[in-house]
This record gives sequence, C-alpha cells and structure tokens, in this order.
Amino acid sequence: MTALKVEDVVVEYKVTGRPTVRAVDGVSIHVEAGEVLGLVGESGCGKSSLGRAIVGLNPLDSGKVLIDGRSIAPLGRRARPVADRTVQMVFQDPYSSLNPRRRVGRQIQDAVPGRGGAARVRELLEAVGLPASAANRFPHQFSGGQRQRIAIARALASDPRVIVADEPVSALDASTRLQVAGLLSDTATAQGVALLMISHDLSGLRVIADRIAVMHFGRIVEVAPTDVIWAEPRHPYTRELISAIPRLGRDAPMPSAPERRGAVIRTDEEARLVECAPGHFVAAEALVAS
Amino acid sequence: MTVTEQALDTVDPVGSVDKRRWIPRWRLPAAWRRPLAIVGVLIVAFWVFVMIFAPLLAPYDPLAQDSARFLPPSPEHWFGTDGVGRDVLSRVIYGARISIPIAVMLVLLSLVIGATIGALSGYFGGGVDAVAMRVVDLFFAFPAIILAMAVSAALGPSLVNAVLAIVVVSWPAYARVTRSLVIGLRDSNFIAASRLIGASPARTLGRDIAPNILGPIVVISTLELGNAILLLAGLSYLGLGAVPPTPEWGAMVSEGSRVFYNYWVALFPGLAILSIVLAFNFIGDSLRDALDPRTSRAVQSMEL
Amino acid sequence: MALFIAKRLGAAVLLVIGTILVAFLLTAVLPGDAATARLGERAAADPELVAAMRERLGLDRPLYEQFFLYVSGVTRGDLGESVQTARPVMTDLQLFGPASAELALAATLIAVIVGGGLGIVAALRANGHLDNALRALSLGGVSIPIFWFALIATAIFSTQLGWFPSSGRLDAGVIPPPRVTGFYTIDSLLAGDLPLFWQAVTHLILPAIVLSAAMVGLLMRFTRASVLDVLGQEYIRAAEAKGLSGRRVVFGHVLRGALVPVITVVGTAFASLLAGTVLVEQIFAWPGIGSYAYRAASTLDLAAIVGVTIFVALIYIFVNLVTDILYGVIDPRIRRA
Amino acid sequence: MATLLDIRDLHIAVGGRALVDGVDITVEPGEVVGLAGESGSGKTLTALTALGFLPDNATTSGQVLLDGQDVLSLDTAALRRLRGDRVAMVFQDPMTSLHPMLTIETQLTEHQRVHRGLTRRQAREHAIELLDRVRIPAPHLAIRSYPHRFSGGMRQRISIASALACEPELLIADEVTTALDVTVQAGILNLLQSLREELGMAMLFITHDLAVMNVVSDRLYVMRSGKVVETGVTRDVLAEPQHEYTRALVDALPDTEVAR
Amino acid sequence: SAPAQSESEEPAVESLVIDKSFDLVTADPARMFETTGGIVLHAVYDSLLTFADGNAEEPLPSVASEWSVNDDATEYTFTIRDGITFSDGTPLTAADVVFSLNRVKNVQGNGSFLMSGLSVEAPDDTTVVITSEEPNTAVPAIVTSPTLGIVNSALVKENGGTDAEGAADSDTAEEFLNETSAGSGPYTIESFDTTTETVLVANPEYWGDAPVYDRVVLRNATAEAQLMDVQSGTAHVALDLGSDQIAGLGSDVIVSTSQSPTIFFVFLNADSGVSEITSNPDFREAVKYGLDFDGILELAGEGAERAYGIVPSSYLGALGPDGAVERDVDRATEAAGRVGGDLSVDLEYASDFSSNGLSMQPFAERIASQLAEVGITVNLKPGPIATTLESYRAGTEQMGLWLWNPDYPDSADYLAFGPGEVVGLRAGWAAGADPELEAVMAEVATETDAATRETLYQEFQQLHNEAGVIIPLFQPAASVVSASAIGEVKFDPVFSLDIAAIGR
Ligand SMILES: Nc1ncnc2c1ncn2[C@@H]1O[C@H](COP(=O)(O)OP(=O)(O)OP(=O)(O)O)[C@@H](O)[C@H]1O
Ligand SMILES: Nc1ncnc2c1ncn2[C@@H]1O[C@H](COP(=O)(O)OP(=O)(O)OP(=O)(O)O)[C@@H](O)[C@H]1O
Ligand SMILES: [Mg+2]
Ligand SMILES: [Mg+2]
Repeated sequence: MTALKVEDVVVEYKVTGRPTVRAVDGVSIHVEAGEVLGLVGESGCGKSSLGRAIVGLNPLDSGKVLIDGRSIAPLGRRARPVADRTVQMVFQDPYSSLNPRRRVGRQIQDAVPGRGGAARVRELLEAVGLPASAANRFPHQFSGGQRQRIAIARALASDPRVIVADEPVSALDASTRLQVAGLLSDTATAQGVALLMISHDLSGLRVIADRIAVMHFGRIVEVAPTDVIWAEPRHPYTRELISAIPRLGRDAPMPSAPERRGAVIRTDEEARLVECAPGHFVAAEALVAS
Repeated sequence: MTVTEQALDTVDPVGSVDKRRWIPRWRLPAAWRRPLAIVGVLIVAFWVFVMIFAPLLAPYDPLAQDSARFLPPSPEHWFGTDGVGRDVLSRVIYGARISIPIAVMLVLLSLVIGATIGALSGYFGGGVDAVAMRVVDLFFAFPAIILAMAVSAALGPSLVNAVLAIVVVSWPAYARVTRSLVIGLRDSNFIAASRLIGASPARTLGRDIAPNILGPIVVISTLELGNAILLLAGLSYLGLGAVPPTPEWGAMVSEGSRVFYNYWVALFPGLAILSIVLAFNFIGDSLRDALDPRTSRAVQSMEL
Repeated sequence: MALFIAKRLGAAVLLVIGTILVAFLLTAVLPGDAATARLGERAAADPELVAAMRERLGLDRPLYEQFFLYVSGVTRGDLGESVQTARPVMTDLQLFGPASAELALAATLIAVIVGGGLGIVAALRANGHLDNALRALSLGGVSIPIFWFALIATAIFSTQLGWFPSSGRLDAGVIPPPRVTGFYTIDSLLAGDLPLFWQAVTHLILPAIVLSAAMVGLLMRFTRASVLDVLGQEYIRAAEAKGLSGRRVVFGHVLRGALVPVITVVGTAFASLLAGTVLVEQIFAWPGIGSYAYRAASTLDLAAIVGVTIFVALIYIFVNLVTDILYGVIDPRIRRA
Repeated sequence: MATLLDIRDLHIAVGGRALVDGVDITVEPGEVVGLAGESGSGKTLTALTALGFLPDNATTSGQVLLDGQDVLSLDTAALRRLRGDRVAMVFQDPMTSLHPMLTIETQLTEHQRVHRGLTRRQAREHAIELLDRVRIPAPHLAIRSYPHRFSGGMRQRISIASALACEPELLIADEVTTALDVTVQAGILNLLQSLREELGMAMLFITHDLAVMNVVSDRLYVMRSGKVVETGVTRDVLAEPQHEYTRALVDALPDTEVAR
Repeated sequence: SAPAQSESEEPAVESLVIDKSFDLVTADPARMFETTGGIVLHAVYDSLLTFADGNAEEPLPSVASEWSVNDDATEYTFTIRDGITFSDGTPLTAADVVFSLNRVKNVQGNGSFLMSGLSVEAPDDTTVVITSEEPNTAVPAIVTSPTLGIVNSALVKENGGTDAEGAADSDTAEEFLNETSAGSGPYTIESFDTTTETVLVANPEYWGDAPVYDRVVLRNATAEAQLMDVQSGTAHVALDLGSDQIAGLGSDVIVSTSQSPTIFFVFLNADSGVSEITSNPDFREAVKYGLDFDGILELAGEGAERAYGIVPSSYLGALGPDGAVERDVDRATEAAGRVGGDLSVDLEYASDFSSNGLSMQPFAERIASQLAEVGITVNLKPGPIATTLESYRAGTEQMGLWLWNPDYPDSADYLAFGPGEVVGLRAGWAAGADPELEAVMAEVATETDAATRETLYQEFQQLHNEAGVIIPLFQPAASVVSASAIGEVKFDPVFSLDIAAIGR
C-alpha cells in the first residue's frame, strides 16, 4: 500500500484585511514506503505549507492526506493519538527544532513508544552517527549538523511510516549538507519509511531523491524519476530551474536567468498532470506550449 | 570517533548559528553587566541580613515611644526619632521585615495567577484567549491606583488588603507577558516536534514551554519586586496600606512628610525604599541583558 | 484604516462599558454610604434627611437599575453629579482633565527629551563608563519613590532655594487665561500674555520633573535598547558603508529605525502617567484628575470614581489608537493600502 | 596597472583569538576576485577592512592598501570619503540591508549628494537611471516606494544600484546571492557580470558556494580559519584543487555535471 | 464695634492669599455647614448677630441693631438695622431675614438642625421675632451662624429659591449662589470653587467698615503644602499648621496661637452588643487610669490644653484641673485584670483627616502604646473618613478617636455627648443608660439663669467623666501663621477666621 498519499490538498491562509493566500492549490502526490520523493520549487511556492499540512501542523482546506490508506487528523491542541504518530517531520532550522532546555536523550525518548526506551535511544543515536554519550547533553552542545542528526533520530524514534523533511540541510554548512541528507535518505530507505524531502536546491536532491516533484505557485507542475527530470525536463519552469544552477567545471557557462514573471494563474485544465512518459507527469499547459 | 563525527567537528557551531546576525556581535553589550549586578546583589544581601537579624541590629524597640519627639540624628539615635518618640533607625531596620517578604509574596501571587491565565490563554488561543485578553485589557485601561484605592477603601486599610489590591492590579501584566512568551513558543518547531510525537497540552506547557520562559519570567519578577515595593509604599503613603504602628517605610515617609524640616523622619525610610528597589532593578536589568533579545523585548513590554 | 479605527472604537465602547461595570461592582462592595458621607454631623443622625439624600442621589434604587440609568446617561454625555464638588462630573473632568493632561504631557516631553536623548547617548557609547553611569541613573529614575522624590524636590527647590513655586497651577488668585485648550501654558500664549505663560511654566516644571522621573528612566532604557538593536541591523552597516557622516547615520537612519518601539513606550507610559498623577498632584496641590480621583475614592463619590475611570480608560484607548496610527506613519510596512 | 587593493599580512584578533591570521590578497582594477571558505573562516572580516571596518576592540597588524594608501591608518573623515565612493559594498541579506522606513530614493541618493555634491534633482535622476540599469521595472515609480514592496531579488538589485551610485572602483559583494533562489541568483549573477563589463570596476566576491564562485570570479582565494590556504585562477583551482581542504570542499558538492 | 480704619492705610499685598485645607461644599448659606464654608460665608453674608475679636461669649449686634428676650427664653425680638443694603443695592428688610431663616429650615441641609424648634416672623419691616418651642438660651449664639446668613430674598427667589416647606426638593438656588453672592457682608464672591481656590472681593456697598484687603484668595492646600507655601511666600496666611510644623518656621512669619474650641476624645462603646469588653465599667476604669493624658497632650504640641471635661475651656461651665484623673498604672492594670480574658479591642479613626494641623494617627499610636502597658491590646483601625465616619455614626465602633467642633458657640451644643443624644448614641450610650446624668441634661436645657447653668454644666461634665464612656483628651492650639508683612492674624474661635478683620 502507498505509504503517503496526498489527494487534492488545498491550504489557504486567511489574514484579516488581506486577500486569502492559496498557498497549496490542489496538490496530489504519493510516496511509497522506502521511497524518497524530492519536492522543489522557488521560495514561497508553498512547499512548507504542503509539508506542514501533511503532518497535520496546518489544517487542510480541502483534500485528503492518507498514511497507509488511513487519514490523519490535524494536530489540534490535544495530545496526538498513537495511531497518528506514524508521520513525523524534520525541520529546516536545527536550532529551533530541539528544546534547548532538555537533554537530547530525553527528547528522543519521549518519542519512543512503550517503556524502557534508553536502549532504543542509544540505538537511534548510533544509527545517525552520534555516540551514545550524546544523550546526556543539551542541544547547544552540538553543531548544526549534529543537531539535525538528533532531529532525525527523534523522527525515527516513533517508528514512523512517513517523514516529511522541510529543507533539512539548507541551514547547514556546505561541507555537511551532503552527509546529513544522505544519512536521512539512507536510514529512511533502510527502514522502509516514505520520505518527502523538501528543498529549493534541485542539485542537492539529485543525489538522494528517487523521484522529484516540481512545485510552482502552489501546484505541482512536473513529477518524474530524478534522472528523467534532469535529462528531459518537460515543463518550462523545470527547465528554468535546471539551467539556473551554477556548475563546476572549467567551461561551466554563466547560469541563464529566466525572465521574471508575475504569479501564474492556471486553470484546472492547464494544471492537470498528464503522463507524458511512464512515470513522468507534467502539467497539461507544458504540452500545449511545446 | 567515527568518520562522520570527525567531519562534524570541523564545523564551527558558533559560526553557523545565525548568519544574519553577524553584525550584532560587533556591538551587542556583554550580557552580564557585572558592576551593577554585583552592587544589586550586595544591597539585597544586606537587606536580607538586616531583615533576618533585625532584633539583634535594632538599637531600640521599633514600637517603644520612650524617647523625646523629633530628636535629630545623634550618636544615641543615628536616624533621629519620629513624632511620637520612636527610634527611626530601629523602625527602618524592622521595616525590612515588612517590605521585602510582602513584596516577594505579592510578586509570587500575581505571578501564579497571571502566568497561569496567560499561559493557558496563549496556548489554547481562541475564545478563551479572547475573553481573557479583554479582561486583561480592562484591567490595563482601568486606572490601577484608583482600583487599589477602592479595594483598600472597601476592605479597610491593612497590609493584607493592600497586597490584595496590588495583586488585583498587577496580575494582568504577568498574564500578558506570559501569553506573549507562550505564543512566541507555541508554534516553534520544537513544540511542533514534541506534539507530533504525542505530547499532551499539560506536558507541552510543563515540559517544553515552562523551562523556556522561566528565564524571562524570573527577570520580570525581579524587576517587579522593585515595583511591588514602590506600589506598596505608595499605598501606605496614602494611608491605604500598612496600619500604624507597623514600621512600614512608605507610611514612615508619610509621617515625616508633615514636618519636612525634621527631614530625618522621611529621609531615611525613603532612602531604604530607594536602595532596595534600586538593587532589585540592578539585578533584574542585568539579568535581562543576559536574555535573548527577542524574549527581552517581551520583558520590556511588561514594565509599562 | 477606516475599518481598523472602527474596530478600535468598537473595542473602546466595550472597554468603557466593562470599566463602568467594574467600577459599579466595586462601589457596590464598598461599605461606606455616599449619602451619609455627604451629610453633616447632625444631619446624618436624622434618618429622614438621610433617606432624602439617598433618594436624591438615586441610591435607593437597585444596583442594576443605577447601572442602566448611568450607562444611558453616559451616552448622552451625562456622567452624573459629583458629591464632593456638587457639579456634574462632566464639568469636573473638563476642569481637571486638562490640568492633569498638561502635567502628564509636560512630564512626557521632559522624558522624551531627557530620556530619549540620554538613551541615544548611552547606546552610542554602549558599555563605556558613561553608559554604565546612565544605566544606573535610569534605574534610579525607575526606583525612586515618587512621593519621596516630590517631597525632597519641593523642600530643596521651592522652600530652600525658592526657584519654583511649591503648589498650584498659577499663583494664588491669578485669573487663568481664557480657556481654549485648558492648558494654561498654551492658553496664555494664545492670549498673548507672556508673564502669565512664564508663571504657568514655573508652576509646571517641578511637578512635571518629579512625575517624569520613572518615565525618563524607562525611556532611557528603551531608547538605548532600541537604538542598540537598530545599530546591529545590516542596513545601518550599509549606511555606514556608503560613507555617510556619523550624524546622518544616527539621525537619518538609526533614530528612524528605533522610533517605533519608543513610541509604544511613550504612549503606554503616558496613559499610565495620567492615572499615576495621584501622588504628585496630592503633594503639589495640582488641581487635576489624580487628586480628584483620590478625593473621590476616599469620599465614596461614586459618580466621580466612575467618571474618572471612564476618562482614564478613554485616554488609554485614545493614546493606543494614536500610537497605532503613528506606527503607520513611521513604518511604511505597517501602513495599509 | 597599479594594484587596486593590496592586503598585506593582515592580522585581526579579538580578545587574543586570531580571526584573520596573516592574509595577503590583491585585486587588480577590473578584476573579479573570489573569496571562498566555510562559515567563520574570516571572509567577511577580511573584506570589510577594505572599507576600513574593524571589529570593536580588535587588534590588527598588516596593511590594507587601496591604490597604495593604507586604509587602516586613515582618519574617519578620509574613510568616509572613501566609503560608498571608491569602495562600495553589497550585503548578503537583501531583506535587512535596506532601511525599511526610508524610501528607495533616499537610500539611493544620500551618498551621491555627499560624495558627488549633486542636487537632489540630479541625484534623483541618476537614481532612476540606476534602477533602470539593474532592471527594476517602472523606476520612476519604484523610487518613491519603500523596500518592503519589493521581493528579495529586487531588493538585492536595489542594493546593487545603491552601491553603484558613485561608480566605485571596487565593489565588495558579500554573499549577495546566498539568501536567494537559484533562478533569482542567476539573474543577479548575470547582472553583476554585465555591470562589470560596462563599468570596468573590480569586484571582491565572497561566497562559500563554489559553483557560484566558479562561474563568477577570475581569481580565487580559499580561506580556512583566518588563513588563505589556496589561491589561483578560479577554474583551475576548482578543477584541480591542490590543498586537501579545498578538495574536501569540492567533493562535498553534489555533482552537477549533467548535460541538458 | 471695630476701631475706625483710616482710609489711607495701604494694604501690604494686592491679593491676600490664605491657605486652607478645604472642606468646601457649597456657597449656599442654607446648605453650608462646614468650616471653610463658614469662613467664606461669614465674609459674604451678615447674620442677625455676630461675635468679634475672638470673644465667643457675648453676641454682638450685626444685621440686628438690638435684641431682647422674654423671661423664659422662648421669644427673641430683633430690630433690623437701618440702611443695610445687599451688594446689588437692594435694601435689607425683615422679610429677607424671615426668608433666609425659613429657607435654612426647609431645605433640610446639614445646618437645618439649627432651626429645629424655632420659628420666625416679621411683624413689620424692621422687626423679626424668633420663637422657640422650649426655653432656649442658645438662640443668640445660634443666629450668629453663617448658615443663618441673610440672603437677598428677591434675588434668590428669582433664581429658584424658596423658603416654603418642601424647599428641599423645590429650591434650586444653590447653583446661582455658588456663582454669585446675594449677601450684605464685607465681601462678595468673585469666583467659587470647592477644590482649588475661592476668590472674594470687597463689597463696595458694605454698610460697615471697609475691609483692608480688597481681594482675598482662599486656596485649598494640605498642611504639608501650606507649610511650604508660607515659607516660600506663596501664601500669606496658613490656617492648618500644627505646632510641630510651626516649630520649624523661620522668623519672617508671625504665629498667632490661641485656644481652639475643638475637643479630641476617645469613646469606649457602652453597647455590649458591640463589644463585651468596652462596655464593661471595669474596662472603662482601666482605660481612664491607663491613659497618660500629659503624654497625649505632648503630641498636640505647644499651646494645646488638656480637656478636663467635654465643654471647651472658654465656654460657660467648663471644668478646671481640680479632680482631674491622673494616670495610675496599678489601678488600671488591676481593673483590666478584673475584666479578664484577652483584652484586645479595635480603635477606629480617620486617617485622611486632620484638624489644627493634627492628624489622629500619633494619638492613636500613643493611646495604643499606653494601654499596652496596662495589659490592653489596642488594634488600630484607621480608614478614610468616609468609611470610618459611617461606622462611627452607626455606633458600631468598639473604640473611636474623634473630635468635635462646636456647631454654635454655646455649651448647650455639648449636651450632644449625653446618653441618647447624637454623640452618646455613637458610643453605644442609649437614652436611660445614666438617669442621673440625663436629669441634669434636661434641667440645663431649659434653665435660663447663667449662673445656675454654669453649675449644671459642671455637674453634667463631672457625671460624664465618671461614667467614662466618652473620654475627652485635649483641646488643640489653633494657630494662624501669617507673613510678617500682613501682621498678626488671629484665630477666631467661632468662625475660625474673620477675613474682614485681617489687617485691622
Ligand atoms: N502563516 C501564514 N500566514 C499567511 N500566509 C502564509 C503563512 N505561511 C505561509 N504563507 C504564504 O503562503 C505562501 C507559501 O508559503 P510556504 O512557506 O509554504 O512557501 P515555501 O515554498 O516553503 O517557501 P520557502 O522556500 O521560502 O520556505 C507564501 O506566499 C507565504 O507568504
Ligand atoms: N566582532 C567580532 N568579535 C569577535 N569575533 C568576531 C567578530 N566578528 C566576527 N567574529 C568571528 O570571526 C570569525 C570570522 O568571521 P567572518 O564573519 O569573517 O566569517 P565568514 O567567513 O564571513 O563566515 P560566514 O560565511 O558565516 O559569513 C568567526 O569565527 C566569527 O565568530
Ligand atoms: Mg519553506
Ligand atoms: Mg560572512
């Protein structure tokens, strides 16, 4: 069964005195167990909104989020039921996602189902490459990369089916990004967890994601296996994204800058995803244009 | 050491804290202003000492009216005597036993009430919050001193009633700050993370939020200790607080104010108030400097 | 903007009704009797006279009835009659309100100039000796018992040195300037009477300084913190990198950025000053709202208590509204389309 | 041609801790010099010395020569004449490097009037021209707005326009694209490229993103813990890093060599 | 009458500034019954008779040029002085007097009790007859009261005044009288404010000697402020300074101290429903002998005098020091022991109120301290006057510390302290509680012979002291402080201050 299934999700922000912002505008995606789906898009396109909606931190305005076919209640102010703890999140900022006043071990242990979690905590810490002694320390005693590892350990502690990672490495130093991202995808794959990896860095996702979904103004405009997206992007926006990436190499060109446009308003018809090749979906508008 | 650990150790944890805020490091004051804080602690320690050992330190019975009236300061009476012939020094010494414990009690009471209401209202939001905040607004808009005067007038002047009156006017401030601190935290990622793994509201408030707002709350309470002493003294000055012959500093200033050329009657208790309030403010202010700027703003907002 | 103001006004009405309600409940639990309080020694012993007085003051009606009568009066601008002055409370407020407002505004002005100025200096000299001295000074301002300060100030500056008069708004028996704003300083200027203006100013200075002590301290610290905060912003570094003069950076960029939080403090502190003038007005015989309120509370002058409460609440609301609007003026991000 | 910026054996220490530890850097007129290295390696500190900025309580030694004149020994007035006129700077975060409460006009004209002695009118016209040059649509309208009306990329362009106002000889660009999306980043990089060609100014370009560095700079200095560990022609260095630290940095990058 | 004042004499200051702690409520004589009001209205309205030069025993002619009384003191006949006009020029007639007095009676104000049992008639334009139901020797003293000041009846009627029954509701002249004066006295009101200042200007139509100062400002100031004001020259006259405050004044002021008729007293509630302890005669004895009156007097400062009885020293029948109680700690302790149990009582007093520069607090503190020495615990219960006055009047205070200002300068006023009377009731002393005392009271009330009255009043007080329910403490000194330029300003035992007399 598909571990994470998102159907027609809409997320809106209603701020008094301003027009309603439709941050996520009818998104449908799915992630299989052990699979890593990368979600890219420019700043403000709605990636985080979608991610938070999936774990229940944002209420859905319509649509459904199913974990193993079971729909998840939004996270109210009450305690979350055990059955819903199967979806976890890793946040972007490793400094605000850990409680600064509690020992790392305790924070992980809280997530371990049942009693006697000390051994499990040790196991988890080792799995993310930290010594067991880390459990007795406070978050400020760790570097950013180490903290993100702790966050990953905590996310894994409740034996989740799905992990949503919202830009888990963008706050880290270039030298550690790859390691942490690799660690996250490796452990997720190894444990059969579906991983939705949000990023604005397409090149970073390339190494770890099985498939990539491209988001633009609240809609998914293209979804395909990673290699396919890089080799044959079908949507113009995806192409822009790829060509704007600066490259290494003696004869790397100056990245090309797309013309800036205002918000694109798509009709449902234009936005409908069409399978243009096996496993490669693209918004209908792209097919019309080309 | 594993390979990854080695790699991690090359990362400077400080350097990557918050890239946007590299400039403040150039100018932000050193957190703990030592000289003032130390002076503050010394003064408070002095007064606590005086408070505890008042019977040993006071040269006379603070209530005994057996000296001549209005004796100026002299070797027998360092601070002179008051209008009914009591030793001012002894009264100032015993005054510490009134002002300090009462201020502490007052702050604790207001804090417990205010922080509880503020925390619940901030965490749960919605209707509860709206109602609680309207009530708080009301108390803010309501002239505090009039409220205090009315409460005192209604229940008759006494220290207990003055404390009640001040609690009535001061809890809303704690509620407001606690609320804003809680709101600042309740949507933060670590709270979200702990709730995703099943923390109940009680657990969230008690374990995740409380320890993180404790710092600012302690700072506020220290600063408010000073304010509490001032308010209490002010009410006593107006005859709405301490009941004679209690040696309360504000009431003593009030007695002395009638005859200002017998300056010692009002001067010394006034200095006592000033010194202890100043000390609490020195400590509180230094503590606040040690706080994160965001929370310290919430703290500042309370002092209004 | 209109919507915003309308909302604020709506909240204000609610607040005022709430204030009246609380004030009413308070006076209901007061053990004193406003009727006998008003009667003389002999008359109070005469039950007939007491009953007549209760009827006159409307005290014979049930409380809720008094409340509704009062609220409906308020909508007509009728706040009832004060027991202590035997005048409509509205008239009293018009009489005493400006006196307190003048005092509070003068104190605010002092606080803004002195506290703000020193706060800026402290921030620019952060962590130096001067900063430390100013910090101690500002904490002193917040810590000084105002009633004690007032006594000492009068003893020194009026009685000993004779620099300032010790009480009142004008010398005794001097006829106030024709009333325009109710502020003697402004009205005397409007009337073109300079000696009178000077007199009004000398009377105002001492109480205003005393009243401003805490606000000076508060403002000094806020300004310092706010300026420091802005000094740490990248845009200030950017301004410096453009080669602007120090003065230009401070006055053109830093102050502009530091203003919003300072305005909040000024606004809130001003609103609380009005209520806090009680002690100062008592000592300086300043015929304002504070001493009026004090007398009202101690004579169980219900109408006056409620009237003052409403007045202060309205000022509070008004000041908040003004500061909100000021934000918009100063900070374009807050401005509405 | 004389060397424009010549940093010689620069040491900066605060409280006994060496933050910049014997750095030598040169920038020739019209050249783009890159400064790379991990966070905290001292890139910003080094670059700021060209404007005469030093951390409070810092002890320094060495020289920072601008056209042969030691910036570190200049008095305040002389420094002010230099800043914004001959050497200009663009900061990392477009959200915080413009004053939120001053109009674009003020922020684009004040230093022109100080350095160039222009009238308000002249400065304003020049500012509009500058905005146009950095491709801000409707510049005569934009000039009256406040920064919050613009997106991050636009703000960064405005900052660049402000830095260019007095046609500096040296532009310091400190991580100017780090906070931006790739597409926006590409736009800014292209813009800087063309401006440099037009104006012939030199640039000290700071970034820890080696791929960006690769496409932007002519020469590169790699810093680590306050020291320069490797230097050379950018593409050579990055293609064949000699120092192990540089190599580790390059290896940590995801491989982007994929044909389209 | 006062010595003629030479017209050439220049007043020392243009406007005379007098500091007084205000208890001003109204400028309508019929409704006024407060000290400050008395000072103001005595200067604005003439009464039938008056007192002058600090003499409180012999009423002098004023509006009435002469008067007579019948033998049983029930009918008084006054002849109206010729040629008096009100400040607007209208002549004053007997009708004005009748209107004024009836109006006082019918508006049912605080001072209306002055007219109880009295009725007024004007047989002709120049004669007024006041008839009393009971023999009443106090009438001449009563009619000196500013409350019974003569108003311009035509003017007052024009502005809503009435003297008819039901005037309490129908009379609406107060507002008018608060703005304009309608009297014939030496001054008229320029501006009247109950909280800040009230200004008087000389009445050009005044029939008597013109006052020295053409303009007089009466300012509201606390005793503390008055002290500062006279020192700094802001005020010329200060009325509420106590001896402690005066002691520190410089040499550029003149202090005039005289006896005030005010009596400070404590009472021990005689009602066992209020307190088992205070109603116990043994307890009264303990208090009476436990108090050190000289120690209390000390706090009242120089010039104060011990009150040996409830009637003030300058009044008919006042007691002397003979037989005064002296402190006897042993006897008091023993008496306290007889009461037994935990002797803890509440002493209530007004904390926000002072008289003659004296606040109650030091006295309360000293009483508590003295009684502590004989084994009695006195808990002080201060309160704002509004609240304490209420419990005082309701008779629910166990122990109270209060003072009494005479309503009119006659010893008869002090019968209020007897059982069943106004003050007696407040002390829980119901009618019939002390028949012997009450018999003396009844007798003195109707006695017309001065000598007999004197002995009766003395007897009344001796019995009163023995009963010990109300214990008179002392009579404070009344001091008026004035700037030397103004000259001495004397305290007036009846009106507190006779403004028109200043400078004479
Ligand atoms: N709490 C909120 N209230 C109102 N609008 C919001 C809120 N959160 C997000 N938005 C708006 O919703 C849109 C999508 O925001 P979101 O944070 O999901 O974008 P994102 O793709 O995660 O961007 P980034 O890459 O910058 O994190 C944006 O236009 C944003 O301004
Ligand atoms: N005012 C200062 N006082 C003390 N140390 C400072 C100060 N400013 C910077 N530092 C320290 O100097 C070192 C170099 O800082 P710098 O800002 O130059 O690094 P950077 O290479 O620009 O890093 P980043 O990529 O994070 O911007 C860092 O370790 C930093 O903590
Ligand atoms: Mg996001
Ligand atoms: Mg940097």
